[in-house]
Amino acid sequence: MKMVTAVIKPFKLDDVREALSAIGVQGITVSEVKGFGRQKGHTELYRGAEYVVDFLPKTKVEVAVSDEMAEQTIEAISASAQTGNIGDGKIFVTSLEQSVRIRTGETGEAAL
Amino acid sequence: MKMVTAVIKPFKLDDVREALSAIGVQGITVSEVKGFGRQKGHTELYRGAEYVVDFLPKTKVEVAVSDEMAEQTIEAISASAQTGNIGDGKIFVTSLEQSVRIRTGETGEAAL
Amino acid sequence: MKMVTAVIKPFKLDDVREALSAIGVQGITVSEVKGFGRQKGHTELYRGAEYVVDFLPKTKVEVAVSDEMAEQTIEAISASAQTGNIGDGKIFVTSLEQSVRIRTGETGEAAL
Amino acid sequence: MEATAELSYALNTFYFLVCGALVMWMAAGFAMLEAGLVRSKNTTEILTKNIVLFAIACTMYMVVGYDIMYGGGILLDGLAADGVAGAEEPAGYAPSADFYFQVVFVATAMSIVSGAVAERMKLFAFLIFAVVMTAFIYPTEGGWTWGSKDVFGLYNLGDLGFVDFAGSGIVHMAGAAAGLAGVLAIGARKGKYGSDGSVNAMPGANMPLATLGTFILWMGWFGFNGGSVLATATVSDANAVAVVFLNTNAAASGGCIVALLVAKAMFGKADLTMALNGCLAGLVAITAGPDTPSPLMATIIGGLGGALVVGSIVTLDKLKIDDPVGAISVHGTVGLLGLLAVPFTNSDASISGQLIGGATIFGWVFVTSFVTFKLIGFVMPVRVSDEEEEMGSDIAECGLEAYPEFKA
Amino acid sequence: MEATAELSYALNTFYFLVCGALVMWMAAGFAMLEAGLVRSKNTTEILTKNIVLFAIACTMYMVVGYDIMYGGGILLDGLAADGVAGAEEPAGYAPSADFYFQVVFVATAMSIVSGAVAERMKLFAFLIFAVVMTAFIYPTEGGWTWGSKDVFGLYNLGDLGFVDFAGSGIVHMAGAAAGLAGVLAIGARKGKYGSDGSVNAMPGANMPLATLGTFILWMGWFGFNGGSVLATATVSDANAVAVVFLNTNAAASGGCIVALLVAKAMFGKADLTMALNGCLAGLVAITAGPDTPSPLMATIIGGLGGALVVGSIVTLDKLKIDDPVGAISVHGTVGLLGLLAVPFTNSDASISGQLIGGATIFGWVFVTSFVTFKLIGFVMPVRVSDEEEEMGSDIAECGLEAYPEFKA
Amino acid sequence: MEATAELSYALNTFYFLVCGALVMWMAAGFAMLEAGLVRSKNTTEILTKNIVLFAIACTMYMVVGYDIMYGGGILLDGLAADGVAGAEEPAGYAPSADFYFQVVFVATAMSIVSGAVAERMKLFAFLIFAVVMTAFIYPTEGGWTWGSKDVFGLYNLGDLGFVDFAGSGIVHMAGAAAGLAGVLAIGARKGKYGSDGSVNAMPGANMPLATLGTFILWMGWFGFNGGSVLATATVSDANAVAVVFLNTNAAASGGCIVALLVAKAMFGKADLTMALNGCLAGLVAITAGPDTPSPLMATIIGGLGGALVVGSIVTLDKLKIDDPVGAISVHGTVGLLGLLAVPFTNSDASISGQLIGGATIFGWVFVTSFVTFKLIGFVMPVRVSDEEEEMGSDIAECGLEAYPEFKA
Ligand SMILES: Nc1ncnc2c1ncn2[C@@H]1O[C@H](COP(=O)(O)OP(=O)(O)O)[C@@H](O)[C@H]1O
Ligand SMILES: Nc1ncnc2c1ncn2[C@@H]1O[C@H](COP(=O)(O)OP(=O)(O)O)[C@@H](O)[C@H]1O
Ligand SMILES: Nc1ncnc2c1ncn2[C@@H]1O[C@H](COP(=O)(O)OP(=O)(O)O)[C@@H](O)[C@H]1O
Repeated sequence: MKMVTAVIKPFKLDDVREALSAIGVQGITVSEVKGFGRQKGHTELYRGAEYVVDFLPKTKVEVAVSDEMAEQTIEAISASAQTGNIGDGKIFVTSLEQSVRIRTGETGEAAL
Repeated sequence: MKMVTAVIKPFKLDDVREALSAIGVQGITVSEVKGFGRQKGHTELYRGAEYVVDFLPKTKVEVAVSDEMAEQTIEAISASAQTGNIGDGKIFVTSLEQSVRIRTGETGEAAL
Repeated sequence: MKMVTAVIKPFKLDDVREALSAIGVQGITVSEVKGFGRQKGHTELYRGAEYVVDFLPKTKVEVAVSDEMAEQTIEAISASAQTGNIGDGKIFVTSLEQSVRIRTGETGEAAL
Repeated sequence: MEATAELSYALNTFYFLVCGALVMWMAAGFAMLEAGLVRSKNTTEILTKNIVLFAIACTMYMVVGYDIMYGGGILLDGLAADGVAGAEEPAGYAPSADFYFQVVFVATAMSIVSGAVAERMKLFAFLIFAVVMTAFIYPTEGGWTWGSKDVFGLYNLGDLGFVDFAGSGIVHMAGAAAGLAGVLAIGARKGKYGSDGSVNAMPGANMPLATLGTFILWMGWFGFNGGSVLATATVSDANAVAVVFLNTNAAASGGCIVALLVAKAMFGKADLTMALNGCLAGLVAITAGPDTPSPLMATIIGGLGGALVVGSIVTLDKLKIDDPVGAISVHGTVGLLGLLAVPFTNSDASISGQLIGGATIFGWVFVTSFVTFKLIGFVMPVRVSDEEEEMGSDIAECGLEAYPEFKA
Repeated sequence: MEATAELSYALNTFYFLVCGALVMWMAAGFAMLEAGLVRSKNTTEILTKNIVLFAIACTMYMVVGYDIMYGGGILLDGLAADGVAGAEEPAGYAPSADFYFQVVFVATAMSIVSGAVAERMKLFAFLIFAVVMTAFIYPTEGGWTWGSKDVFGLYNLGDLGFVDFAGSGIVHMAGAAAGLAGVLAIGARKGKYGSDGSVNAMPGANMPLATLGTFILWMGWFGFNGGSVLATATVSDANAVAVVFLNTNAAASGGCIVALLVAKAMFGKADLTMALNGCLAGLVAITAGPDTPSPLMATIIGGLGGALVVGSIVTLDKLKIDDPVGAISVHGTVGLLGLLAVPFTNSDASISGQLIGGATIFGWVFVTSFVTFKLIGFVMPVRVSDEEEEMGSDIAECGLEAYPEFKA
Repeated sequence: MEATAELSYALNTFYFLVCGALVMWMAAGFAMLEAGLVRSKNTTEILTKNIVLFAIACTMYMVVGYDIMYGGGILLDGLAADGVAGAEEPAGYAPSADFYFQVVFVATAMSIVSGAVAERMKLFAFLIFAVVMTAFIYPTEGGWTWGSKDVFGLYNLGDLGFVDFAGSGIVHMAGAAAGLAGVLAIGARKGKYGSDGSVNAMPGANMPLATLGTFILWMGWFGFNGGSVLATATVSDANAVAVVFLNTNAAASGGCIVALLVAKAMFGKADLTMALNGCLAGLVAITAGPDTPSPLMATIIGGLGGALVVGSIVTLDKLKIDDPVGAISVHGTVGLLGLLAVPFTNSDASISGQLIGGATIFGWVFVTSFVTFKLIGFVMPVRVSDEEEEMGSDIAECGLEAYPEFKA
């Protein structure tokens, strides 16, 4: 199994969720993160003093999928999260050794 | 070493923490996430307009443990986080190549 | 490639970001987490009733790097996040199988 | 002047000032209500609009507005040189107090607009509109009504049996007409209406603020209606003021309860924002005639307002008229109801007079406002860009988030 | 009526209306205080309760409450047909102003209840209780005290030396008694008390709101106590009103300082919520007799209230009486203190009279409230389900979170 | 006393009490403004400071302050035994009302200090400073000015042509002088100024609160300036009060608009916090002479204040004088402007008199405050430790976060 983690632009979340549902992904976990990358933050002025808002708001999407589904998942996210502008984000894939559904105790792909 | 990541119902956090302490886990890292899965969100009405609250609040617990402890850890989380109802969450296990305690520079299992 | 994940004290974030920039890291993803470890929380009193604030605020920093950069990255984080006091945090390293830059579709180290 | 006349003058003046301070306080109410009902990314900007529009209203009404409406001279120079009343004939109260009481009404009308166009209208375009509205549009129709002037020299509303005690139409519906013009000129918020006809909820970010704003408005309204008796130093005036306070309170209560129940029946939930709008609807409904109904009648008029406002909000959404805080419904739809309710308890008013008056006010304000929005649009953008709208106008226009620390 | 009598009537009426508006403003204070001291998941619901209970109180007191307490007729029809006083004999002020001033007191008593039962009582069950409390329970005991009626035809509290100037007992302790009945009828919040006897803190979500609420209450209390002189148009009345303002302020200050110091001594921290409760305790403590003490004495009475409230809050928690905002301690325990303090500075009052009066009020309100809660319980659930409590009553009852965007 | 004199006495007293209640309300304004402009980790503590300093001011001014400033005896025992005026000679209003009106001014001066030293001064050290300031420092200079006493027996400010109608200098600049002394005694917040001369922005956590605070202050200022006419029961007094209300409002409006525009020109953004400071600057600027200017002139004076405050805030930051809420600029820099503006519209005032008066007040308050801060420093820490500052004074001093649930 694979854990596919994507860091995307927040307003793309709905599109990504729909794209993943469309290919049969049944669960995802989402969190709010801040990203620092090529896309630069903006400078704000507060009472005359400048400050740089370095980190931009991003959304992290984590999806555990079977090995076969991994490629499709990556493509679905790529396609749905893309705007073509800097800061679209990244997808990271790691190997998932085990997964458990707490409710039933099922393990492996059955638990996804 | 293994990184055990569990997505659980928020109100189960205290139980999980106690179960982990009981088996000797010394550290955990927790974050607030939103989950989308078989358990469906609810529909709200605001000034006559419906909106679906798709994502449900969940808590993510990350625990780095030695290989020997991994199975016990999974069991402790499973047992303590279970309500038997849909949405109880998942446990994901990945392999951990290295760990470092920043304060001392210790590495490996000594750092956990 | 490696995914280097560090849990650090929040006020060290700027130092860590600068240290990482200095060695050429181009992107990082940051989130707010709560940590439970050897460093103990504090007890608060509210209207005469005690309550323990168990979890301490920590910041999680995730950096995807090439295999060659991994060691350097760990050292940079260790050095910049250290205060020598308990609760300085941990660094965890996992293997990263794939990475994709959503904007361009580049993969592997080119995507970092 | 003899001692009792002096005292009467002093008491009336003090009464005006206290009532005026309460109406000024309504500006804070609108600011809090609107700040609570927009999304957090547009909060700093709506706060900025609210406090600056108040400042603009006070300034422009002093410069020309009061003169257009009641005379008194540009920059109030018709008031005696020291800024107070000439003493030739014993006036009933200080002219400065009258100005002070009138000026806060202008600001109220203008505050209504900011809510309707919230979350998408450019800050400076809005402020320019505020200049025109408070210097010219409102004073003109105010002159036709409270100023007793003929409408374009054609007809006189007072003669036709138009009665609007404290301004359901003159202030509230006028504000709503301008707001409606703004909404039609700049369109709905992005994403509010789906192409499939769906209406997307965009919940307000801060319910305690919205509730606080409503309580402030409720309190301030005692000054708004109570001060509109225009004198209090005799038994009959004092009685009238007391009745107005009582009825104002009763109508707000009626509006609150009915709106809560109607919303519960329609949506299955006790929708706080509808209850808040219900309070305000009750207040708007009674404002045209708080002096004549019995307490029960006032409660019922308020209750009708509360029922109407819920229906109006839902209906405007069906028509894709996007009003984030419900200002057009509360002040416009219910403002008209308020006008039409007067003849039932006050024989000085006629249904036809109320209809003609309402149409005159609405037509004038709507048309001039719409033209003004369009004219401003030739000079500068009146609407934020798509990107700014997504990012929020706080960052885009004010460079400052309302709650910079709470965003994850 | 001669000119000075007219002016006196007008000034008294205006004074009543201003004081009444200040008391009305206390409703906002309670709403903010309670919204700040509950957890955020129960905030929308407590706001809804607070604004709707105010509306209900105003309506029910008009329908029958005022008549039960003072006469005047169902729906106030005993006031002259135009809603104002009959003119046969020169009254001292407008009857409508008197009603307006009285009605906001009812709402105050009712606001106290919402805090005590916060975070677990069902919204509609609460609102039905509000109907009974404001139409019947409060007016009945108000009739025995300020209305000078015999208690069930048996004894007369005034004759026994009972003095409660502005309502430490009649309003505040009455509200607390109903709140206590509610708490006993529906129990503590889930998780508040551990099976091992531990008390779990449930910190309020928003300290600025709680502080704002306290400032609002402090301000409104000038109307509450100051208006209770009931006239201001003579030198002696004016002096009395001024003394009451001064002493009210002094007592609040004393309560604040002492509560802060006591909390610091007991808990080692400067507990803001205790300082806030201390202000309110000082205000409640002086309310039964703000006209007679010296400024120093008023400060001391307030300070005693501030000390007592801290002890009372801790003690109630030991008794597992769960009162999220401290309403029972602030208004009940300290309300009784206020009654007992009167004889020390006012010879019209006797300790026995105060005790009998306090017991009468408490007994009546507690018993009737408890019965009412139970009766409502036969018809509908009075307490949210476990699941609703976990989820928060905002979602469960109002379908709307108070801060929908800030939750992670 | 004859009937009209009684009525005049009563009306004046009531006017004082209403104005005093409005000034008391300013305490809430300062609390909200400061709570909105600090970072959330220091919010509970600043709220605690604000409400407790008000309580301390009221208590200490009663104990000795009023006596130092105007006589009247320790603990006000010079007021007749029943706490009200002796009746031998007909005073114009109730002495207790005078005290009540004066006491809230002390609290205003003290509130200014809390903002300047926010986010780093220890709570109890601050409260001890509040005791000294309100018992001694402020009453002494208040005695030299409004109390007409000679300055150390050397010269009399009134004789030199010093005029400060409602306290631009006596209250506002005095508060700012104490605040400046505090800032110099305890230093800037950690991280505010980089070693490279950079100024780091530390955005306030809650813009709606800051805006609400400003609206509250604006409203309360009508009492502050309006009440300072000191009587209202004649035609000329009533006119004066009305003019003061009008001009106060005009100046706030001018300050708001100009500050917004200046900030926009300087920073390219519509900086809400500057607009808010601009309103307050307009109010401070007019406070020394709201009775004499024309409405236009008042707007201009306010506008000058609004421009000056933006420049002052930026300049103080360059000088590394760290004032989180801009209190020193709003009340100090602009307070001086207010004093200097008086001679242009009021021939009773002279530039030299204003300068000497301003210097006297500033010198006295600054020096005594600085010494007091240092003396307190011998007994207890006046500044939080580095660790406490990092953690936030809410946890460190109050054991309670302002928004315990919203932190991730
Ligand atoms: N090496 C990295 N490790 C972890 N996260 C990264 C890394 N590089 C980029 N990111 C995340 O991806 C986001 C987008 O990256 P950025 O360089 O701004 O643009 P792009 O995705 O177009 O290359 C960043 O804000 C950050 O959250
Ligand atoms: N494939 C997945 N990848 C990542 N997270 C998942 C996945 N499936 C479920 N989750 C997480 O687990 C939570 C619970 O899953 P859900 O399907 O609702 O119920 P259950 O755990 O009973 O199967 C989800 O809300 C989501 O956060
Ligand atoms: N085994 C672990 N798994 C996951 N996170 C851990 C683990 N141990 C510690 N942490 C994280 O590291 C933080 C610091 O650890 P702690 O034991 O307090 O101090 P130190 O880093 O000095 O050993 C914790 O707050 C927690 O977030």
